Amino acid sequence: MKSHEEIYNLLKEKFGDAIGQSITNLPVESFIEVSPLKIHEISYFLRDDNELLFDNLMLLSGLDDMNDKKVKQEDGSIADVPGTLSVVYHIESTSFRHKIVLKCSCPKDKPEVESVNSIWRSADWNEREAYDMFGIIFLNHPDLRRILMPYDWEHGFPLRKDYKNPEFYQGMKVPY
Amino acid sequence: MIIYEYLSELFGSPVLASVIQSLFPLIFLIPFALFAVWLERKVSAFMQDRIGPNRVGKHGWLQTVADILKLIQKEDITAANADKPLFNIAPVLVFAGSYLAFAAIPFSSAYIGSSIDLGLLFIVAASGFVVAGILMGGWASNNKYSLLGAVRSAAQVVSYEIPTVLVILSVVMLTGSLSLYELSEMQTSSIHNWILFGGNAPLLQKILLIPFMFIGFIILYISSLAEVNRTPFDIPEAESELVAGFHTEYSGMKFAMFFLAEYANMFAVSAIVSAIFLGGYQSPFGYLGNTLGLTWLVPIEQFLWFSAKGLFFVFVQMWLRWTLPRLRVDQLMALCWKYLIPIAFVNLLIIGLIVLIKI
Amino acid sequence: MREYFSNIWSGLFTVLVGMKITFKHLFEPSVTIQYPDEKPKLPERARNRLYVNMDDCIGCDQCSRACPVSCIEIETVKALPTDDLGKTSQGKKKALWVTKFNIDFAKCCYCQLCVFPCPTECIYMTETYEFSEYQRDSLNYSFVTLTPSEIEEKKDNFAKFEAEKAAQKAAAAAPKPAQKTDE
Amino acid sequence: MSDYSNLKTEEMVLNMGPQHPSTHGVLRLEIKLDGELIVEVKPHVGYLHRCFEKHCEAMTYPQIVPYVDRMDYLASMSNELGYAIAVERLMGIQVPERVEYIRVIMAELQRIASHMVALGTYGLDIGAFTPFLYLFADRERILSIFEETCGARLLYNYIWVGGLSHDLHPDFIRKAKEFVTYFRPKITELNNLLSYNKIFIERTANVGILPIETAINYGMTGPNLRASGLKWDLRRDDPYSIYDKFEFDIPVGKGWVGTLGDCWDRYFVRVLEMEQSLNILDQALAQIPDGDVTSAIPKRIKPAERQIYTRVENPRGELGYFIVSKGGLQPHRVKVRPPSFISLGLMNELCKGHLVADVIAILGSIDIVLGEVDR
Repeated sequence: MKSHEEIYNLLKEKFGDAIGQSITNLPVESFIEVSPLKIHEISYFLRDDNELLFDNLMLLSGLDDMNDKKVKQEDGSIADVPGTLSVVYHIESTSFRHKIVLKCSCPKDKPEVESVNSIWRSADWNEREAYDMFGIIFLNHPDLRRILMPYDWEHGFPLRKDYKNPEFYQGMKVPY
Repeated sequence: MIIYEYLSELFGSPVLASVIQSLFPLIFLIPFALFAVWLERKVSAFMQDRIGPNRVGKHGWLQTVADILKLIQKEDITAANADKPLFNIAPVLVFAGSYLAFAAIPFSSAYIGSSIDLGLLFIVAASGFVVAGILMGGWASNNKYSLLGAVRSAAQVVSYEIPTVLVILSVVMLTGSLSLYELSEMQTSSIHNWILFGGNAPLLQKILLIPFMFIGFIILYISSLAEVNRTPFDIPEAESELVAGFHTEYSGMKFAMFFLAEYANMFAVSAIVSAIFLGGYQSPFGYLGNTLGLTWLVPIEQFLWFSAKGLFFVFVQMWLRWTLPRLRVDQLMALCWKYLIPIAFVNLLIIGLIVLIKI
Repeated sequence: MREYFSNIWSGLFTVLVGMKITFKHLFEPSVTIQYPDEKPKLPERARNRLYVNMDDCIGCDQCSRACPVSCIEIETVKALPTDDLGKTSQGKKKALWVTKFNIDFAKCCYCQLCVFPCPTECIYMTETYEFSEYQRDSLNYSFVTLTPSEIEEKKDNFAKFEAEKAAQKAAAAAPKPAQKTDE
Repeated sequence: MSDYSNLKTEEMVLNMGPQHPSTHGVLRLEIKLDGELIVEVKPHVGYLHRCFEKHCEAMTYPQIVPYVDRMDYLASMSNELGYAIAVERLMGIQVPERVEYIRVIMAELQRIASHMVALGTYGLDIGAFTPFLYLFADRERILSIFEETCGARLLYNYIWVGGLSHDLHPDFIRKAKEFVTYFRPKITELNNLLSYNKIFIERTANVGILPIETAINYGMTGPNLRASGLKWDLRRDDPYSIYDKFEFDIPVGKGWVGTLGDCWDRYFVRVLEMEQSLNILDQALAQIPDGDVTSAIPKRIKPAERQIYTRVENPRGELGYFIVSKGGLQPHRVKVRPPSFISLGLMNELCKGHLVADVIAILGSIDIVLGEVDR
């Protein structure tokens, strides 16, 4: 059984820059920020390290951080800086009973996160769902298709905060 | 027999007599099928703490009539890519196959469709008809589920004919006859003359025979269940896997034909089982007609006994259906080839020895 | 070899055990309720069709806001100071004409969330559960007691009242800037 | 001798569902067959997608409760319990003891009801029709008990954030106790009729074997995981509500009639769990204290900006709610971890090399509810 800080320190020592800050000031749940392109490596370590053995991915969820900003540029015009999309990993160890939350954020215009499908197979459908709902691209995922939405859905990713309902879907008015 | 002779005299032509006589089972069969469908629903309902059909007629006994009326009125749908001629012939063939079996079944001493000497063999052969029909229907439907069901059915029915024939063989060794009429006549007068209890053999032989006859009886009953595709052997139409198996695509009257054939088959195999082992149309106690001196009453009594025995086995089939889960296709084959056939062989051998010893 | 015979034995035995159970059930009374002929008695808390007692409704819109599927539509018009709307049965004074109170039972999910916040307990679940219709529109129930002409009247009255008030206000306010410009 | 060399064999694609008698709802399985042997199973889901997570973003916290009911519609009480606990932890609400007791009683009754459907439909899948109706008739008793207390039979909206919508009906305790004594012998009857039936054992033993490592790696939880031999029950291992006050066993699969983690184990673990739930009910019904059930319901649910993941042991496994609040009346994001969704991802792994009939056996044994898979 390891505490959040211990795990954080262990990770920080091993991966250095790939590990962001550990956010623990929240009253209910702390999490560790992780670089999205290193998540595979880190997960691999988390699962197979003898002291950690995080063998169960409880939940992988996409998240729109809703931090789009409007920034005034030098010439006075206002430009939209797209916010970030996040993937939150809740993992636990069935043998040591410790849990940890990882969060990796990627910019909205290039939402790419490494897939952890090969480490925890339960990530397979969860990643497909995150792709389906947020358009997060999971690199090296073997079968990244839509899962809950129709395969021919062309109107974007519905759980993004800037999603607009389409007026027509396959010639049918929405709402009917 | 008597009826046939009477009819030949009446019309003066044995051909015409045969044709007319061949319609008799139909008169029995259609009300029976209606009744059996109703019975099946009622039995299942009572076993499951339900009420069952009770809206049409008293206790819902007209329900099946209403259902048939509905089926007749329904549009006759043939799937677009089905092989139409085969698709249309299949239900007829299936029904013809099961109707064919009735030709050799002795309903009473006065009536048997055709008292051929090879009656038992004829019935076993006639069930091949049904397989052809089912295969045809499954193939012609151009539906994967139907095809799987049909292929399963063919394998199943053909396999289960072997234990059936082996058991029949053991009976034939004892009685020396393949004619169901003769078999029935042999088991006359009393319950201890039933082949299940050793038939007409001498006492000691009978005692030796009884356990093996029982084993034979159980094997025959199990394989007859499989031949008519009833649970636990209903894999050709396993509704939880194959939707409805070979008759998935059928509707309306064609579906009703399959349905009718199924219930006709149920009665046919029950009748055969009772004719082989349980005295056929013979009463276990003797006849009221004989005691009263009314000889014309005897055939009627015989017919009633025959129907009662048949119905009892039909009821057991329903009872089993609403109790048991379904076997898987490979387990079905394993049951046949690993259990029923070896046991039937050994049983055959032992019965043969007992008969041979002639104590 | 032993397994072979134990298989046969367990096969036959368990089948017979099962048959015994189903046979016993053959003679047990059925549990079916013959629905249209005999109807089960609903418990007092049963949640079925909503009813609104308009005499008590004060038009506070709380039920509509609590509804998770937005099936309640309420529109109100303010009463004039001269109007007397009466009181609810609990003695609250009404101040709004309810000109529209529609519940669309095609949408309603019978969660009862609208019942709890009602201050006058005028919306509640009744025992009616058979109200299917052939047209989806006929499931849209209107509970308003006012006739359409009355609604028009109330709306007109209020508009006139507002206009008068605005005119008064304008009249009261108009001279001031004028005075200012004078100065 | 005929020449068979020019005979061609090919794999057949069998489309099972969305309309099929035993896909437990609108699930489509694309099965690649070699004869009757399965080469690959591809589940297609989403036919029942009702945008739960999108809806939540526009709902206030109490309004989400009726939506939560509709996810796993066979275990609505358990869903509500999980959601209520999640929001309560998010806001730091302590609920009265009576509420906790009632919640546990409701959740355990619901577990029994849900397992009844699972076991009954499993029998149906295998071809035994009768146990299904016996179990459904008994389930009606539970639903009637629920209906008396909260007014609905299936979608209760009973467990609210911070409390309950109603107090127990005065008859509740008596009826629940009656049910517990009534139902114990019924489990034996079910076992005799179905569980120990040779044909049933043949159909389910050694079919769809799930080794423990695979099970954990695929995120299996609940009875499916326990059937593979891991003693893992959130009521014990991540306690919530007042489950630590009760004595109960956690049944695990032992490979009773076949291999550890086969379909029969998954089935039988559920049977044993029903017995344990009855034990919990016995204790809870005896100890239930008096009190007010609505006192802790907050007038306004507006958590501060924070996030939480809470999980409860649903009849189908670990049901988790990941709630992110940005401080408004509405949650920023509610993500559900539906146990059926995760379990269904395993279908291909379990089915490979089995027969068509086994797909049904396996699908039934992992016990999915499509309402929860698609949300």
